[in-house]
Amino acid sequence: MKKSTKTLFNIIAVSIILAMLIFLELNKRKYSYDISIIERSIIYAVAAVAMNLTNGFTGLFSLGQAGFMAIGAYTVAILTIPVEARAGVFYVTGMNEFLSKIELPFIPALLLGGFFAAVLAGLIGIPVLRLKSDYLAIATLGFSEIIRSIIASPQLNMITNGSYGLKKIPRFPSIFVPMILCSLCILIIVMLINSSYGRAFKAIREDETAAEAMGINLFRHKLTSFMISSFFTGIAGGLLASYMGTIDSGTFKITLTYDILLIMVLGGMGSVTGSILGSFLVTAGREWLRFFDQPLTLGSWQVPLFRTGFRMVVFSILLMIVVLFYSKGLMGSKEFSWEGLLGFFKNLFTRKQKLNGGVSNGK
Amino acid sequence: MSLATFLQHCLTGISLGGAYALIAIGYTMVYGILRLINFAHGDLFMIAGYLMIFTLADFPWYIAIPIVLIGTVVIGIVIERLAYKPLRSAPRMSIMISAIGVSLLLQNLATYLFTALPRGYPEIPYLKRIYQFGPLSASFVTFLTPILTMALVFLMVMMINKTKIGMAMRAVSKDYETAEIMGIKINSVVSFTFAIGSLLAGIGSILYFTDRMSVNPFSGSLPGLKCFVAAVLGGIGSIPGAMIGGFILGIGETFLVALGFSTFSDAFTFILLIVMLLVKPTGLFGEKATEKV
Amino acid sequence: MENNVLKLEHCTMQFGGVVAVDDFSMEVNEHEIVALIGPNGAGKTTAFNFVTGVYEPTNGKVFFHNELMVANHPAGKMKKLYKGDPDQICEKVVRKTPDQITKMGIARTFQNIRLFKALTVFENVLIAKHMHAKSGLLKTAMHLNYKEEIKMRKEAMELLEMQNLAAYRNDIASSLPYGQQRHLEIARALATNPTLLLLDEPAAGMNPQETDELAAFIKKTKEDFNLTVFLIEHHMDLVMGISDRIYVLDFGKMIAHGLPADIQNNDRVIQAYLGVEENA
Amino acid sequence: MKKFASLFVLVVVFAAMLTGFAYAADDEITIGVFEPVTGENGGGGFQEVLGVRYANEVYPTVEVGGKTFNIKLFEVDNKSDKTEAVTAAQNLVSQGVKAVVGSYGSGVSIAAGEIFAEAEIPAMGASCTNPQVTLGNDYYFRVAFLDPFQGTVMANYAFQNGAKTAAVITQLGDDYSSGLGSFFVTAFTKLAGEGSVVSQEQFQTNQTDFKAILTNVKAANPDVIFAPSSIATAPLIIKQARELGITAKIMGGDTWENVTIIENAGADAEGIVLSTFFDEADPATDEAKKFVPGFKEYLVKNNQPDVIPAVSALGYDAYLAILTAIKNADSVDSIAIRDALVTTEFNGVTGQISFDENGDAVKQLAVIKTVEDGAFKFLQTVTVTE
Repeated sequence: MKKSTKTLFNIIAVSIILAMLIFLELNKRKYSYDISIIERSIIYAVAAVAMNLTNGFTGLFSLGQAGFMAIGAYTVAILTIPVEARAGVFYVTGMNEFLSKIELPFIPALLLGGFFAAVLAGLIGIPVLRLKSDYLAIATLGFSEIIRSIIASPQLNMITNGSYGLKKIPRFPSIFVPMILCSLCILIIVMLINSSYGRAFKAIREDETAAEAMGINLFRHKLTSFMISSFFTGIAGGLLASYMGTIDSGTFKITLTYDILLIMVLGGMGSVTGSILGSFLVTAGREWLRFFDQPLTLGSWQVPLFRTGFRMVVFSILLMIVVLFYSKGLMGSKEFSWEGLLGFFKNLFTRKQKLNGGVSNGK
Repeated sequence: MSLATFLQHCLTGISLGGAYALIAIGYTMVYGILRLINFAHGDLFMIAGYLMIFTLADFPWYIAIPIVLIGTVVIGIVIERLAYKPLRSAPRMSIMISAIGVSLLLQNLATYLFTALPRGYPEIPYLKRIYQFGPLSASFVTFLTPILTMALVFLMVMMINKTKIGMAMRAVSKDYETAEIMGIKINSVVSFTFAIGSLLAGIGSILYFTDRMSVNPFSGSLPGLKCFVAAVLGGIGSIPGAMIGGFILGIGETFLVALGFSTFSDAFTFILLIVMLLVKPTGLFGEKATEKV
Repeated sequence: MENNVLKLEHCTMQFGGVVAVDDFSMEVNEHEIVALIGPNGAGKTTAFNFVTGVYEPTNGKVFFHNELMVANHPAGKMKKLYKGDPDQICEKVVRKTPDQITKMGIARTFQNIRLFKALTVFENVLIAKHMHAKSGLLKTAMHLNYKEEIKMRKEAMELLEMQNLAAYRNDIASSLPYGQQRHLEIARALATNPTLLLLDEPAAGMNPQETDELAAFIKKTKEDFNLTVFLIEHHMDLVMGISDRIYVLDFGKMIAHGLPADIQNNDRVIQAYLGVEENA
Repeated sequence: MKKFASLFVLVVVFAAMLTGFAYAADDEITIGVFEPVTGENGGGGFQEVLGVRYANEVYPTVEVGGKTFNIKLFEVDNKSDKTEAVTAAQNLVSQGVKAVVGSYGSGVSIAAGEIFAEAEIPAMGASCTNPQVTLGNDYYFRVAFLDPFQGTVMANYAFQNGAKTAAVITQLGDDYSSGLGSFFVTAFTKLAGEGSVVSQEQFQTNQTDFKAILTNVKAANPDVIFAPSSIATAPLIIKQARELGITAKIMGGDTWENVTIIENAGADAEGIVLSTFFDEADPATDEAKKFVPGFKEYLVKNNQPDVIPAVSALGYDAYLAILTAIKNADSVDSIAIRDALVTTEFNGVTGQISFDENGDAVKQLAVIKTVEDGAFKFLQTVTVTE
């Protein structure tokens, strides 16, 4: 495909998306459900792309997403809740004197949240990343539980409001805010992946011993990858706080990590566009599959199985199917390209023909 | 803290530790052989709990217990066959993700079938009888758990060191490919490992839930994680290590709560893990493995 | 001071009570091809890995261009178990990780080829250039290091062309034929700009014709890049054909060293290899 | 196998396409039901939904401006999870619901509150008792009493029955449990003096072993134990306390009025005390007299035990409150309904209900119940006026 055609396609795609966003923004109320799904998808996409950086590109199995998101979310929440609303939020114990006067604009708070997440990642990474990466999985998983119980602890009531959670976090003024921020985050990660450092990460994923023999300092690069990933996970957490408006420690349970993991696996480990696609599919699919939870009657026949909880069963079966039979996910380690898309449709068409031919020949 | 309170805490800690130990053994064995953190192990333990609720409703306890144990073993093997075996040559991360998937599936399936509300765990006669020793009070199961655990660990160690299948298991855990070349049937060894692990999880489940009296779809996940940590503490691959790790966690956690730090009782587990990895990455009883280049 | 590139001094490796390498000393001079041979289990891979940084010797020193690179002495439990000469115990402890060793100018290949399988041929070589990059993380991530990036790409491309691998540059490494994978691995090692090249059984799995080609290739590469080469190998004809000097290990002990012709006629070597040299 | 897998995916996609095309006719108004039916509070949430569904069955229509509107319920599951709650609430907003009923559990209600307020849709909380739900939110109302009130009621009850010391056990990270616990502590300290709360313990979500906590409680030897907690944990605390030989009276909050607790705690549940909103044996209003037999029948029809949970009664009342407000407003506009709610007064199942300036039901009366012979039994009513 010619470069000019590609540019044209890109421009068309971007303008369609923009037009769609403007349309949604203008009809906010009617489409608030769709807007909220899009916002949530794109925030999860940042977390999934960040997870992909460690898990898909560097080959480290980290499961601390929920913990890092919690750090980012609480940083943003504590620093951006309007000062005048704080007395009402910290209604049980009041807020720490010093903190109660500090209010930051959204973006600096977000960056600070990412920064704290990265620092904590460093603290875990330094002891653990020298070892086999299996331990990273369990250490990060454990860490995110620790963070959750520390946030909820009564000792921190004056800072995190302990068990009572935080509310009145300023919400996004329009869909463009999360859209632009998330796109920026993903863009930065993509640029990193395509740089010399990104190649070093991939080398580590492919073969640690060989990478080391290429002069790549394993520990330093693993730590770099893990910390950058945690930084963006923290940012995703901060965005989530603003998206939700209220957070508490229960928001950041292990299931959140598993959600992100599912998105990454479904999209394909090692594919950024896969993660983004996966994020939209999972988030929207989750809502879309809600009907599984409602009793369904076709005509007069009451469909069995359809009742509360069935959706999550279907969901986990889908995950297992992807893992077992389509282990590469939707995109494998490939990225989206127009050629790929055209190829996909062509393939679909020719395969159908083949299939038809095959049936007649076979009989 | 008075002596009576102290002793009561000790009793609680040792009993909890015993149940942890039984689950930890399952982790350590599977990890030893497949290098897989079997995230679904804790959920298998939960499923065993539900199995008991339903079998004990229809059968007397002496029939129900074998049924539950056999059922747990069968489910364990089925999980291995369906979810792990097809991925044996896939990257390690895929198989761990598969394990997480199974864990999620079991939890959601349990929520769907039995609702999120906790179910009361039936009382097995004798186990729940309460004994009083002066100010101490505990049910029979509290005393039984650590003793049974130690007996089972002893049996397991004997089996691994003295029997043919035990030798095969050791061989597979040392070098997978070579063991295969030597004519060891990898599949049966792996299945056997899962069977043993599941059996212990089943026994652990009876002891644990009898003591705690209710099961919900998530009651396996956190104990599961903690037990993996116990296995790492003891040195992954080592069965006595897993037992010691289980006891350390159980007792440590109980005393942390006793001293008023319940907020950090879960954190304790994982801080212990990180400290251990810093000081002695191979765990208390683990052997150092060097990678062949 | 001697002008050697690599020098091992009194290196001993003990696993528990088993001595794998026993008081082994050797040196490799500038612009030489030196081979280390020995029957299976002789300890040659272990000795080789003292230089690559994969193993630390229980006792002994390794110098690179007269700079102390590795040094160790028995510690902990090993103090009691140590069976080597107590007079030769070295005092200092110097540890270098494999990546630091590579940065010093020692490149290596692996016995069982270890390419970055899922990456392209070009990427495989380009990765080796990463360690020389001077731009920081932020600059690199923002693609502000384009001058350096262009230079890295140019150098990698030149290397591929010299190795006749340019035609495969966009192929996935694992899709290359076996012989080409070996070439690629050597090319990748050369991309780190080494002065010393370590080859770990480079002819493993090759047929005689391929082996001959490899011998010529190694010689040519040595000249082209002004290298010193140290290899361990099984194939006698390769070793005899290209080596300037040969060291022979058996049961951890050095039993002979000298020119290929001398080694070929050394009785102890023939004994150790009994039956093996007939294949050669 | 792979074929089966693909088939499964196809079936899911196909099934998804088949459903979900429902359009509201213009003589229909939709009321959103915002409840958890899965997750931690799934059990209680479902009982509340049943109350709302039954109310809808009893009052399926409303007359506005001489025109009869069918009331359609649109149920969303907030999964007891705040993140899900945000999306679920947005779903209700874009469905164009005129008002919302729910939710069980204060956390999700707080999370959704901002969204309903932004969309100017009035929401009627049924059993969410945390003050933060309605505080500073003009669109959130509720028919339940509040935790400060409930905590005070229980403290009063304990004190009046001779308790001089108390222990409090709460769940970390749970605003209901922690909040109620702290209100109890404040109230009890006021009544029985400084230091009368001899032990305060916390436990983790999903914790199942309370023996360490309870050993501490036992050592402190309180007269009563107040342990507000979810249905999931309550039986565990009760049973383990009795196993450790603790004989003190164990008390809980409104969540405890659920037969699951009696089923799971068995004989140990005898004698526990809890506060609640409603007592089926003593219907307070005409509405209640009608409701009790009708709803029992409805429960049986839905394969539920025929004991009326208080949350179902509240769900019924919440629906009734919205219905009354629509009538009073004589409009189906959500802002008009909200304005009407401020002055709405009606006789619900749980008593006469009107709303104060925060939108909270004005209730001075709580029902105290105990468990006797495996069933909840009315003990007394406690009135607190501040």
